[in-house]
Amino acid sequence: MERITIDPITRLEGHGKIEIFLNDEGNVENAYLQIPELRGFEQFSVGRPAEEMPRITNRICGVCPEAHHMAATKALDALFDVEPSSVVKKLRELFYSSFYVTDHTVHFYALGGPDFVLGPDANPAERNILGVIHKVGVDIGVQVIECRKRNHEVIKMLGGRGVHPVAGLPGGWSKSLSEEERDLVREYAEKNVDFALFSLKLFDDLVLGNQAYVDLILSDTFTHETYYMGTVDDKNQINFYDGLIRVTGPDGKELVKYPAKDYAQHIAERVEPWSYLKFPYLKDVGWKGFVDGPDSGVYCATPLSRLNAADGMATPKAQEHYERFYETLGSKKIDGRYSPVHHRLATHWARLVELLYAAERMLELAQDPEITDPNVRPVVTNTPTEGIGSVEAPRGTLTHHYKTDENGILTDVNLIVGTTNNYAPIAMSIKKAAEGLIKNGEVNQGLLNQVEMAFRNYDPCMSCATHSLPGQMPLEVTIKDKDGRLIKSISQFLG
Amino acid sequence: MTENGKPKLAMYWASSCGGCEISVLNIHEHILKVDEVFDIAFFPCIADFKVKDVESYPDGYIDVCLFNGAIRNSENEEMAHLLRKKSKVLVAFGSCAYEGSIPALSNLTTKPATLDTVYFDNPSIDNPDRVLPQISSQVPEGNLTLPEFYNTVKSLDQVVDVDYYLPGCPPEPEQIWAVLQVVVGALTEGQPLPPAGAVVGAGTTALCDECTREKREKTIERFYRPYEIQPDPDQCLLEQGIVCLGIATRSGCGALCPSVGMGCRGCYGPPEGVYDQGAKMLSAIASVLDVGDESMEEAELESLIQDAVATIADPSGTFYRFSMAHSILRRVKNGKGAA
Amino acid sequence: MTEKQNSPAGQEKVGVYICHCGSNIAGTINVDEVSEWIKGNPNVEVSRNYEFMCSSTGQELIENDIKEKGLTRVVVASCSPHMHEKTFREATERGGLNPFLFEMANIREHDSWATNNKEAATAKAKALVNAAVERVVHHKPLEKIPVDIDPKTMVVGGGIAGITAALELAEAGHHVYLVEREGTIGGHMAQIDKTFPTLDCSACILTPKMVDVGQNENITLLSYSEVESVDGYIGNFNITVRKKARCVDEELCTSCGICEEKCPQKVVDNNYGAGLSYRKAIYRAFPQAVPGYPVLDKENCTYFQTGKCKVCEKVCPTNAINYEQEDQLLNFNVGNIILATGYDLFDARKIPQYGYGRLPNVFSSLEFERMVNASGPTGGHILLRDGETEPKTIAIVHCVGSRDQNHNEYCSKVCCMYSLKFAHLVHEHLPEAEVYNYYIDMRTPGKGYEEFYHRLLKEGTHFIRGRVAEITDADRKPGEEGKLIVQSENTLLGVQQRNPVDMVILSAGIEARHDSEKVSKLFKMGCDYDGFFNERHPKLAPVSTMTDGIFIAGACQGPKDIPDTVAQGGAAASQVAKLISQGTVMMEPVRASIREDECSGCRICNNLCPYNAIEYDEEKKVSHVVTALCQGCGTCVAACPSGVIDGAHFTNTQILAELEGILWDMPTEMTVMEEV
Amino acid sequence: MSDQFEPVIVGFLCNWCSYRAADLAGTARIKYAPNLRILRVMCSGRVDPQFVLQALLNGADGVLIAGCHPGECHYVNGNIKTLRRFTLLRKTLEQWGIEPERVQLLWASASEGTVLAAAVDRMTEQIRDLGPLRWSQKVLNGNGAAHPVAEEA
Repeated sequence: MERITIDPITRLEGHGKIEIFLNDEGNVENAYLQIPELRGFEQFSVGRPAEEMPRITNRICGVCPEAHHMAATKALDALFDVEPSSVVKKLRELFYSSFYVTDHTVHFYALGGPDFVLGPDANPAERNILGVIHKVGVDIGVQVIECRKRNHEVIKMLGGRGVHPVAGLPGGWSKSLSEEERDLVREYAEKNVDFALFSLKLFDDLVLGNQAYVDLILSDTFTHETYYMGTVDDKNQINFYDGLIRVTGPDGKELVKYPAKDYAQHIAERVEPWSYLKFPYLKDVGWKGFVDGPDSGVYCATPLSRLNAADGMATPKAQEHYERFYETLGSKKIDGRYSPVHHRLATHWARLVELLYAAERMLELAQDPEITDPNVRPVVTNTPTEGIGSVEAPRGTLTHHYKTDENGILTDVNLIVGTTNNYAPIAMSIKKAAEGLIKNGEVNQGLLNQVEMAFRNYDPCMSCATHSLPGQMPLEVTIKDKDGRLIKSISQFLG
Repeated sequence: MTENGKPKLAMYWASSCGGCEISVLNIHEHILKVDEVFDIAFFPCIADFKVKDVESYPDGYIDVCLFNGAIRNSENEEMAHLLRKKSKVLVAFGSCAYEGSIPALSNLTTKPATLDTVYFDNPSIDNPDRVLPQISSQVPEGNLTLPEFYNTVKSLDQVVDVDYYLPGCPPEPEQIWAVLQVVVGALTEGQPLPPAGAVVGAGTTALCDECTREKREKTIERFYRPYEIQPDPDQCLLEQGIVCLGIATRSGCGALCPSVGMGCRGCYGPPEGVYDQGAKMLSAIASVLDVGDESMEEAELESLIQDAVATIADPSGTFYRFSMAHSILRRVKNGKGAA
Repeated sequence: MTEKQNSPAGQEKVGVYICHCGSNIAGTINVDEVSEWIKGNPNVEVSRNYEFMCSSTGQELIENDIKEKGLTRVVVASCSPHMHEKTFREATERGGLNPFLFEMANIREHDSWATNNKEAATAKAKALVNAAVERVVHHKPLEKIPVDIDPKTMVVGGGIAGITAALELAEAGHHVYLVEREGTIGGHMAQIDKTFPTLDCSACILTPKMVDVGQNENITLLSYSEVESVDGYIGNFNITVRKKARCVDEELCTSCGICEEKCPQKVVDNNYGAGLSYRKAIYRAFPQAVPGYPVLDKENCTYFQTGKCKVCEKVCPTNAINYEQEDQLLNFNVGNIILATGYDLFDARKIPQYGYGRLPNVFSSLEFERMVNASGPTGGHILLRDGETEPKTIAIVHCVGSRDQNHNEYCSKVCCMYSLKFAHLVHEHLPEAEVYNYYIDMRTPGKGYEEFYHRLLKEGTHFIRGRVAEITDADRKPGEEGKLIVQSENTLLGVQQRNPVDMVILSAGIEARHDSEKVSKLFKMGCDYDGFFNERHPKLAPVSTMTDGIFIAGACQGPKDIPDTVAQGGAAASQVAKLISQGTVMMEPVRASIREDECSGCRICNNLCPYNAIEYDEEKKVSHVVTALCQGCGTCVAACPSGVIDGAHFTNTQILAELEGILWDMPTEMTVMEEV
Repeated sequence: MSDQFEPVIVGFLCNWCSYRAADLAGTARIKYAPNLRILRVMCSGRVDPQFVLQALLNGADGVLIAGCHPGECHYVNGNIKTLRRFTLLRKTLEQWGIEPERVQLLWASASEGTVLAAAVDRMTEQIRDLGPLRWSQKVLNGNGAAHPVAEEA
């Protein structure tokens, strides 16, 4: 049997590796996405004081440390059984919204953007953020950099540090917001809203204006009918910071809606000998392997998933774009809800809708009169026992689960991180893309673009999942014959 | 130097979180300058290169390699050796490469304990056949391999020689930019580099030097967990009983954590004169523990001190939060650290 | 820190000298093997072994090698540095090297004398010698630190020891502050009637000296005073003394004694009078008290208790009485301190079976002293508690509270002699009376002491060898009615005896002052388990302490009789006089110092120093060490979290090099094996 | 010497009490285990915890810190600081799985040669029962040691 190794840089590179096996006809027999790294946070966090977890687990991922910091902080609220005051909640969500703006921006322009801005067939060497800048103009590049800059300034102001924030406390937050700071944050939030609208316009012009791209988005190669997960508020609208976890089916019907503390009743993780990363699936449906459809417990937790799992957006402008998103992609309203969009490449668009929501939400909070209340650090005296906290990380629902002794020293820690949710779907998308393109052993340059796009729309954060950088994997495909002799080698940069 | 006269820059992550790369991006507009001055020779996070390319380079082809991430598995170690061979200047970039950082908390436990917890004991696990990831495993279609997960996390200088250390988890962007400017100056205008083995992009004194909080004589009767107390906004946190590693941590970040009311956790590593950050921290705060005096009965004295020490939760995980791999003993004798 | 500490080969030229100490070392350690082996150390230039390194020829070996072979460092492996470090440092210096470029390996006390296992001893010697070599390579030349000596001295305690020391110094022309807790100086000796073995009158030899003290202008006598605080160090102590209010203006008082005479309030005199006599509420312990001013005892003064009386004020011809007088705090500097705080007498009540306090006719030795004293309560007559009956039979019990597992294990040294003195005094006052001395061993070391014992044997004292088990008034046999029965074993006859007597005298032992531990802390020096102050060396430095500039004399150091006490008072005085005449002392340069440019100003070290030698500079925001105050313990060095405090001669590098060297045989290279 | 395991114990003894106690033990010809190797420090308060860890890394099977009894410290209370540090160090070493018998604190005054000798004998036996520590070989066994890239990698 022939095999194709899609190996990030080579076997030595640490962070993700694809193996495609061809049958004797030279068609795809099977494909594996291997995650070759483990760091063991769930074990070495045991014995540590629980309150340190926001400052320990953010090191799981330097790309979205804010998400881990926040999930850990919420787990501490539950662990110590303290309800944060409303100002604390608002302060945290303000911080978190700012983070969302910068994170989604980076993905769209640096990671996802190149596919569309430069086109799937562009020269791989050009296919990076610098390429984008050259194409759309330096001023836009500067805007992107400015956007990151101002939001990281807010993150540092409220979280203490630009990367790996420290301010989270059980029931509280160590840093309050002064009036001067609020004025700055408000100004930045307004810029963010403008920037989000600008980005959506850019997507309109570059992608929706291009029939070839639209066809690509709607093509079967990039379609999977799975379950979708997302966090929603009491109106079933998307919320990143807090709410109930809602799962909807391929048909759009709600499967279940549960509080984070019940996660273990609904999620289970499988182990495969060929990967260090675990495969979560929906217990309520069951594991049927790497397949989609209503009978398979495989689910997806991405911007697209959140839109599909929700009834709408909590801010006006975002809601407009939400509706336009479904209308444009031909979704129908069934009893008041849009039927789900299954086209994976639409995730990029969904991400921009979320970008707008995050910016609007940030502005709302920055204008909140209560936001500058200095009382944000309560003294906590409760005896800790067990606590579960979750947030919507940009790359999926993130859950932290702690148990401690009476001194608050951790005895058990379980973490289900964003990208892990999507491990199975990503593997499936890769396989499908490969099947679509590899016929009778014929492999062409297009394969890599397709696989790459199938892969990247998830914005898979292997930092979160396995601790490498998000999806930015130079791919190399080597095709060997039965005797392992090299037939063909193609490579290009992924992301 | 290369044909176009631009110095070759490489940046690589081993067992890391990517925060170092993000911090590099956080030099914001300067990143364009970096792109202008350097020729990227290897930078998985922003450009397309393969280890094959690196292997094909002549030794010392790369002028500066910023290596971040700890040595967690066999792959990390092999990459470290390759990049050492190919680089003129190898920089241990960030706390992980310098001293193990958070991943090295793993040295307080063991490989078997880790595998058990991750793959067998978690509440959400579904692993009836007790499957564990294997270095080599058979699937119907063929054989799949994985790198070896080590029992002990190592710092970069424990597997190869390191020219410079750039501390911080992650290093602060201003410090990164300052160091890059020095490197550029050295490579382009032949300005002198710091002495080999130096810690760059940081101060030499302890963090208190940068901390604006008011410091008095230290007498501490007991310690408080950060949620047990509302600290005075202007006074030294340690004096208020909040464990702050600033006294035993190298300056350079600008005392960010204390400025938002949280004790320093020591991510910049020990100051110039100290090797084992944890031991020094331990020695210092135990010394100023203001309980017991020479007039007491030995038994009474001991129990009083016991009680006060008991208010320090998890000394190993706190004093060695970032420096475990680079501490004198490097790891625990067995898994007790996690118990 | 984990780097190899030993410096590169040949960087220093070290001479290593292994001492045989006769067979003390060579008998157990293979010195040839060790000196041969150490040649393998890259820094060793010369390695010899010699029979007695401390001999002049041994020292010449070192001097010559330094001169001829150009040694830069010296290591001697022999006895404890406490024995000969000074010797060899001087030899090193004579050779032309800084004396601190020397290191000593203790292979005698710590090795050859501690084991019979020759192989192990030799291996250990190698480790210790190698450690010394690795260490000495990192030694730095150091200069001793000169400190000026303030010629004034404080003597604490106005007993015979303190009086002697004070007078010796004062007569040599040096100023002395003599601090006495009681209203008068004199101490225990003033309570004694006669002194053994010469039987001369205690008062007759003591009071002239007391008067001298009172009159010597070089002596500032601070009676009824106690030391509050002691700061500083040798040559420069700062003292604070509390002068308690005696309610008498010393400027006006003429010591006429009328107030005492007219005072209506009688008080049992438990102190000087041993509870047998009375004093007044305003009183002098005894007529010859120095100073002569009385002390008003507020607890017993009618005016202070009831608000009425004021008799003393009325009768005082010079209006010296001042009820409002308050304690004064006096502050002064001295260069040296002599502690002569004396002893407490063992309280015989602690041994209930002897019945003291319960059986009226059981007397303490102090009570008896007062009784036989002509100026005492009975005018020198020996009477039973009823105050009229003369005892016909008297038992004197030695070793009360001494040589006793349950109380003090040590021998109080003076009890045998004063018990003999008592026996003699009984014979003198009551020729008819029978005297029985119960002793365990008769201890009479001292000039004329044994002769005195023989004299008592001739005087017909009955000596019974055996510890008294019990003293009871429960008669069992005829002849015991109304008597005190002394129950004991006669170990010479091997029989139990019941001996009915009229009077029993308990010869109580000597104990450290009840507050000696507090005092030793106040003066930052040690005291032993029994509470007696620790001398620097039991033989060679009996009146010095571990703290430079503080000396001890008399019974505060351990039980002593008067001649020894006086001798120590003189010895302490001459130690101080020596320092005063030197003018300056050179102090060990083992001191801490802070590299201020690297100090973060965290202030961890600030209050670690018991000598307050570390100061914080508010301007520079850094700390620094006041060298003269630093005693070199190194506690701050170990504590400094920035590692910017250096401990001279005990630097991290030196200690870690020594550590590396002492573990030379431990494999440290790591096995290169893949872990699984 | 017999084949039984002979522990190597490093002793940090204070100059004024414990070092003299060891001198006295020798002068009094008290025989005790030759397994203790003594370093002199002026005060037990000089013992930096780094020294203890370094001794263990360098191969010692145990470390003894000895000083004056509380209240008898030549430097008033240096030994109190030692006790505070030791208490915290022991708690830390426990987390590292290092048996408490391996690192001990002893009070021995200058007159307690017997106490010191007995303590050394006791500690030697305790560690003999625990077996060798020999950290770099037995615990680190290759971790942190640089070694060449495996060829086939």
